[in-house]
Amino acid sequence: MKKLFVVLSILLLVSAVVFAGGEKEGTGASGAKVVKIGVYEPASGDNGAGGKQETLGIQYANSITPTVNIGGTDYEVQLVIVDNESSNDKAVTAASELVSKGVSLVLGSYGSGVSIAGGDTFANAEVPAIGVTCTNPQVTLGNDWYYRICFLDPFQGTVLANYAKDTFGAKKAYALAKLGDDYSVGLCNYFIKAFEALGGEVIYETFPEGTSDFAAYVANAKNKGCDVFYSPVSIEAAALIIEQANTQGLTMPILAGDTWDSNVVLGAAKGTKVDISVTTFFVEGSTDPQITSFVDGFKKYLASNQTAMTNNGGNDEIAAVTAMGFDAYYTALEALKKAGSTKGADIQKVLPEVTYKGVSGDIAFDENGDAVRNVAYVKKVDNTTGKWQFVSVQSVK
Amino acid sequence: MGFFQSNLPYLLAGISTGGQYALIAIGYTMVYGILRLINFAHGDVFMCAALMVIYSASYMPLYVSLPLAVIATGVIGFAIERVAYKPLRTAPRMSAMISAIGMSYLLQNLALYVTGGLTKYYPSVPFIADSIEIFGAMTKRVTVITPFVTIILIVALVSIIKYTKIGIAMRAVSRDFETAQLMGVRINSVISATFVIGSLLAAIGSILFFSNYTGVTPTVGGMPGLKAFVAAVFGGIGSIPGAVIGAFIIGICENIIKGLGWTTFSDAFTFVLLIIVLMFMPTGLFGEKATDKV
Amino acid sequence: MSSTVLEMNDITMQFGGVVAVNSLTMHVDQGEIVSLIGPNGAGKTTAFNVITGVYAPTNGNVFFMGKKIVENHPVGKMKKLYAGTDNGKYTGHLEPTPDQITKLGIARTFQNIRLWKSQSVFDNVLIAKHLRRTSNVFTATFRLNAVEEKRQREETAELLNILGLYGVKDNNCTSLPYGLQRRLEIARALATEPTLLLLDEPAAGMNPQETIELTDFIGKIRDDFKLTVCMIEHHMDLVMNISDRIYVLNFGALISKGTPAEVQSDPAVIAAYLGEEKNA
Amino acid sequence: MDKTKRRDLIISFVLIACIFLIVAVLEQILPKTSMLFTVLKKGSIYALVAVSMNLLNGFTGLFSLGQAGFMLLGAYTYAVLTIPVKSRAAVYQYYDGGIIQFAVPVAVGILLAGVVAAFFAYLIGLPVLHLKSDYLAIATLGFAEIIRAIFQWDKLGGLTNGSNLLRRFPIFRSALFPFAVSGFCIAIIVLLINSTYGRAFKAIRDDEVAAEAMGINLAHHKRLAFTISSFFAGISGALLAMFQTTVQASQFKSAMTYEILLIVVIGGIGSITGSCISSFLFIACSEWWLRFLDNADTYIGGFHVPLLRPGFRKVVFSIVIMAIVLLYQRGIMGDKEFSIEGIRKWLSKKLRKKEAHA
Repeated sequence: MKKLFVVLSILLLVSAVVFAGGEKEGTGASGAKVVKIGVYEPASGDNGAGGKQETLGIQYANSITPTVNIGGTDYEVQLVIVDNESSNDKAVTAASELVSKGVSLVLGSYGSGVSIAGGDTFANAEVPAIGVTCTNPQVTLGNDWYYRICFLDPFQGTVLANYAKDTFGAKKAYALAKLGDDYSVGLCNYFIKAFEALGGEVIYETFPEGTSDFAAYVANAKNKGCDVFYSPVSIEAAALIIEQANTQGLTMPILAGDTWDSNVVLGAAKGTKVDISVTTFFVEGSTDPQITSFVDGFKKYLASNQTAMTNNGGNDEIAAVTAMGFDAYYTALEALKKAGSTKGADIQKVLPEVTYKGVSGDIAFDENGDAVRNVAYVKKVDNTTGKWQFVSVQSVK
Repeated sequence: MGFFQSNLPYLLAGISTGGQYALIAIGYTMVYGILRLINFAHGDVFMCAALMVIYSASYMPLYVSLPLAVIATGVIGFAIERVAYKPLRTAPRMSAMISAIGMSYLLQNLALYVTGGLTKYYPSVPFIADSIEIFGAMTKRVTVITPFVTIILIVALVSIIKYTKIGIAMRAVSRDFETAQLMGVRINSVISATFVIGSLLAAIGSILFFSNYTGVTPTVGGMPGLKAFVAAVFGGIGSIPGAVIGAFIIGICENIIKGLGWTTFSDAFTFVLLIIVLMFMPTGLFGEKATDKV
Repeated sequence: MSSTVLEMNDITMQFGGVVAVNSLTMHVDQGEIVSLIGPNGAGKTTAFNVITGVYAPTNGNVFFMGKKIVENHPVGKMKKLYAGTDNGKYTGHLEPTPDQITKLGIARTFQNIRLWKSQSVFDNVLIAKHLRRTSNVFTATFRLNAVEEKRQREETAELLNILGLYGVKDNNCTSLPYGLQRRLEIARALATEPTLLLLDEPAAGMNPQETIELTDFIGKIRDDFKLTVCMIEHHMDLVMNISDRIYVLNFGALISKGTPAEVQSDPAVIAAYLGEEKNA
Repeated sequence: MDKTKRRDLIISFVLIACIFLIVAVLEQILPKTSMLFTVLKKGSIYALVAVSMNLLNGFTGLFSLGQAGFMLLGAYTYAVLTIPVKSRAAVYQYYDGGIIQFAVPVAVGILLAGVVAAFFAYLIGLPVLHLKSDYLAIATLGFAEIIRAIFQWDKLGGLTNGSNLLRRFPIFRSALFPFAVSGFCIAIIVLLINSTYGRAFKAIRDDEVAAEAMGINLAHHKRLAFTISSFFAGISGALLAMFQTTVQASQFKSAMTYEILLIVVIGGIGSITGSCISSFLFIACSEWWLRFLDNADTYIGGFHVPLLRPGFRKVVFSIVIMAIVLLYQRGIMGDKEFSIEGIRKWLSKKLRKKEAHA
C-alpha cells in the first residue's frame, strides 16, 4: 500500500514536470508564434460566478480573433487562465503563476481586492495588467502597470447616491457591505459620502465572510425605517439577500453596483416582488451593429458550448462583465499591435495611448491608467419576465 | 407591540438557526463522546447533503430526492468513518483529528470540483419554504417548524440511546472504550451507528437550513459546522442535551447581536460566549469533570 | 528525640460525602523510615496527595521542617457535609501546588509508575534537576548556563551510578524492567534533592528477590542522601524489616501506630488487616 | 562520541550554508519570476510558523489552534508600523490617513510583530491555559476568530484600516530574506527545545502530574511555551505580510490554522526538521506542482486527458493529504529529527543488512 502510494505520487510529480515543461514551448499547435495573455480571474470563491462570466467574454473574443499581428508577424493568442480564488492571500501566488508562465500582459480581475493584492506582483515582473471590472481606485493608484477599462467606485457610488435621491426621493439609506471586501466596502464608502452630501442619512452595516443568514440584516433595514437598501456585494450574497428580502416582504427598493448585473440576480428576483436597480457598463438591445453582432454571436457561442452555458449561469442572459471582458481582450490586442512587441515593458509604454471603441463604449486611459468614462447605465429587474429593463443613463452632475 | 413586532424576526431567526445548529451539534457531540474525536468533516457532510438534494432534485421529484439525499448522507457518514477514522483507532488522537481535517478538505474540494466554484441554489421545498406571517413578521414556515422538528428528533434520539440495545452499547462505549470492547460490545458497529445517526441528523438539519438560506457553496458548511461544534463544547461536549441547549443559546444570541447592529462581531460573539463559559466551567455546561487519578 | 520533619494534624480529606482520610495525625522524624499501611482504599495514597499538594485537605494542617505548608478547614457546602472532627483549630487557607511542595524538599514516587515515557533514563533524571536551576529561559536558550548544565549532567550521571542505572542511561525508560523503572522513579525523585522522600508502594509488582534488594536499597539511599523516608507498602516483610515506625490506616482512620513489633501484636490491626492476610 | 557530535554539528552547519548558497545561486541563474522562488519564500515562512506550532502541540503537548490569530497580530503590527508616512494617505483612504503618522525600520517592525503577538498570547494564556486538550483547542481557536473580528471593526479603522487591505509597506524581493529570518528563529527554537526548559516542556507533554510532582511549575511553563510560540508565529505573520505585499484580516481564518496543523502533523509531531520539510512540500504541492491538473485542455499526443479542469488540482491534493495521513500515521519523520547522526546510523544499518545477506 505504502509502496503503491509512493509510486503514484512519484508518477504525479513526473507528469507535473512533463506538463509544466510542455507549456513552456514558444509555438502553438498551429506552429505560429504564440503570445500569451494572462486571464487573472476568480473561478471559485465568492466572486466565482462573476469571474467566470468575465472570463467567458475574454474566451469568446479569443475564439473570434485568435491571432494578432505584432510587428508584421502573426501571433497565435494563447490565454493562460488562473483562478485567484477570490481571496487576497491566494492572489499573489496566482499572479506569480501567470508571471512565471511568461504572459505578455494580464486581463482582470473581477473584484478589486485581488487586483490590488496581485498588482505589485505584476508591477515587479513588469507585466502590464488591464483591469476589467475592478472599480476600486486603489487598483491603479500608484501602480504604473495597472490600467483599467471600467469606471471607478467614487463615480459609481455617486451615481447611485444621486439615483437614490432623485428617483426614490430617499432620505435614509441602508448600506450593507461584506467585511474585508474592498469592492463593497469601497463602494459603500463613496455612496455614503455622496448620499450624506445630498443631505441623506445612512445606516452602514457589514456582514462577515461565509454569512448565509441575512434575515437580521433585512430586518435591521426595515426597523431603521430606511428608504433604500443599498448592498453592492458579491452575487452569491446578492441572491441570498433577494431571497430574504422577498421572504420578509421588503418594500424598499434595492440598489447595487455593477456586480449585480448578472443573471444570477435575475434568476433570484424573478417572480418576486423585490424592486432592484443596478448601475452597469453595458445594456443589451441597442441597435448599434457592433453590439448586436456581439450579442448574437455570444449567444450562439453559449448555445454551442455547454460548459460556457453553465458558467454563464445556465441561460444566455449577457452580463455586463462579459461585455467588459470582451472589450478588454480587444483593448489588449490593440496594445500589442501598437507596441509591436510582446515584451511587457514595451506594451506598458504604449498603453496610455491605446484607444478602442468597444461594445461598452469608447475606451481610453487617463494619466492615472483609469478608463475615461463618465456615464453609467441604470437597469432594473422586471420581476415577471426576469429580464433587465433599461432605465436611464446616469452621470455625475 | 411595535417593539415586539420589530424584534420578532431576530428571535425567530435565532430559534431556527439554533435548531439547525443543534441538529449538527449532535453529530459532533456523539462522535466526540465515543471516539474523543473532533469530527471536523461533519460540517462538510452537512454541505454535501445539500448538494445531493440540489443535484438529485433536477432528475426526480423532491419527495423522492429529499429522503434519498438524507439516506445517502448517512451512507457518506458511514463511509467517512470507515475510510478516514477506522484505520487510525490505535494512532495518537491528533492524527485521527488531522484525518478529519483532511476529510473536510477533500469534501470541500470535491464539492468545488463538482460545482465548478459556482453557488448552487437550493430547490424551494413546497410548504416549508413558503413565506408566512406571524404577528405581522414575515418569515418562512421552516423558521417556525425547525424548533419543533429539532425537539422531536432529539426526543427520539434520546429514547433510542436510553432504551435500544445499540443505544445502551453506545453509552457503554462512551463510558469506557476498552472495557466495553472486552464485554463483547461490537465497537465498530456502534461507532458506525453513531456516525450514521449524526449524519442523518445533519442531513435533516441541512434541509431546514438551506430551505431558509438557499445558497450552497463548497465552504458553506464551515461556519455552521464551527458554530455547532462550539455549541457542543458550550453545552459540555459529549452531552446531547448540552449540545442542544448550547445550540439554541448561540443561535439566538447571534441574531440578537446582529439586531443590535454589532454585525461585525456576529461570529466572534459566539466565541466570546464560549470562552466566558469555559472560564467558569472548564468542561462546559453539562460536561463530566475530567479527573486525573494520581 | 530527633527533630520532626513532617507533621500532619487532624488531616481530613473528603470528596463530597466520601471520607477518604479521617482526622489523621502523624509525624515523621529526621532520618526515620516510617511506613503507612492498611488495606486498599484505606486512604494511604490520599494522605500522600494531601502532603504533596495534589489535593487540598478538607480540614487540618501539615508542617514540614517546622514550617506550615498546608492548612485548610471546611468552607461553603463542605461545612454541611463535613464528617471529621472540626475543632475550629484550623483557620488558614494554605493550598500550595505540588511543585511548590517539591521545591521545599518533599519528593515522591507514584503507585502506578509515572515516568516521562518518551524520554531516556538519563533525561528522566536530568529533567527533575530542572527544579534546582538558577538559569532563566533566556540564559538557558542561549547556553549562558553552560556551567550549570554541565554540573547537572554530572550530578545526574553520578546519581544514576549510585542507583546502578548508569549502564542503561541511554535506553528509553519504558524499555526497562519493572523493578528498574521503580528504581528510576526513585532516582528521579532524588534528583529534586529532597529531605523527605515519599514512596508509594515501591515494591508493588516485584518478586521476592527484587523486594529484598529493594529493602537494602531503601536503607542505603536513606543513609547516602541523609533522607527521611515515608512509604506506603503492602509487602509486610519489607515493611517489618526496614520501618522504624508504622502507621496503620483503615477506612481513612488511624487504627494503630508504633514500632513493627507493637503493630504486629495490635489486635485491632490483626482484625482489620493482617488477619485477612492470614486467611489469604 | 563527543567528537563525532561536534563533527555532526559542523557538517549540519555546512549543509545549511550550502542551502543558502544554492538559493543564492539559483536566484542568479533562474528568471526571478520562476514559481520556485514563490514556493521557497512561502515555504520558509510556513516552516517557521509550523515549527512554532510544533513547539506548542508537539513538544509541550498544548493543543492550541490560535496560530492564525497570532500571525494576524504579527502581520498587522508589522504592516501598520512600517507603512511609509507618505503612502498612508493612500492606504487609509477611508480613514483620512490613519492615526499613526510615523514608520519604524523593517527590523524593528518584525521584532515588534513578534512582541505584540507574544504580549497578547500572554494575556490570553492567563485564562485559557488551564483548560484541558480539546477545550483549550477550541478556546484558542475562538480567540483567533475574535482577534480577526476586532481587526475588521471599522471603529478601529484609523489603526487597522477597518477590514480593508493594508499595503505599501516594505517587502522583500529575495528568497534569502525569509530564509535568513526563519532560519534564525528556528535555530533559536531548536536551542530552546534542547535546553533545560525544552526538557521541562517535554516532561509536561509526557506526564503533567509527574512533571508537577517533580517541581515543574505547570502554569509558568505552559505560559512560557505559549508566549514563545506566539512570538515566532507573530514574526512569521510579519514575513507573510511581506511576502503577500498586502495584509487583510479576513485571510487569517481557522482554515489557515488547520493548514499549519496539517503541515505539523504530516511532518511529524515533535520533529522540527519534519515540520520544515513538510511545509516546503505542502506549499510546493498546493501552489506549484499540481497546477497542471487545473488545465482543462491537456493532451497527451492526441488523447484528451479526462477529468482535468479547474479545481481538480485541489481534489488530488486533498487525496494525497489523506493518503499521507492514513499511511504515515506518525508523519513522514515521526518524532525523529533529520540529523547527520541519524543518517549515519541508517546507513550502517543498511550496510549490516547487506553483510548479513552476503
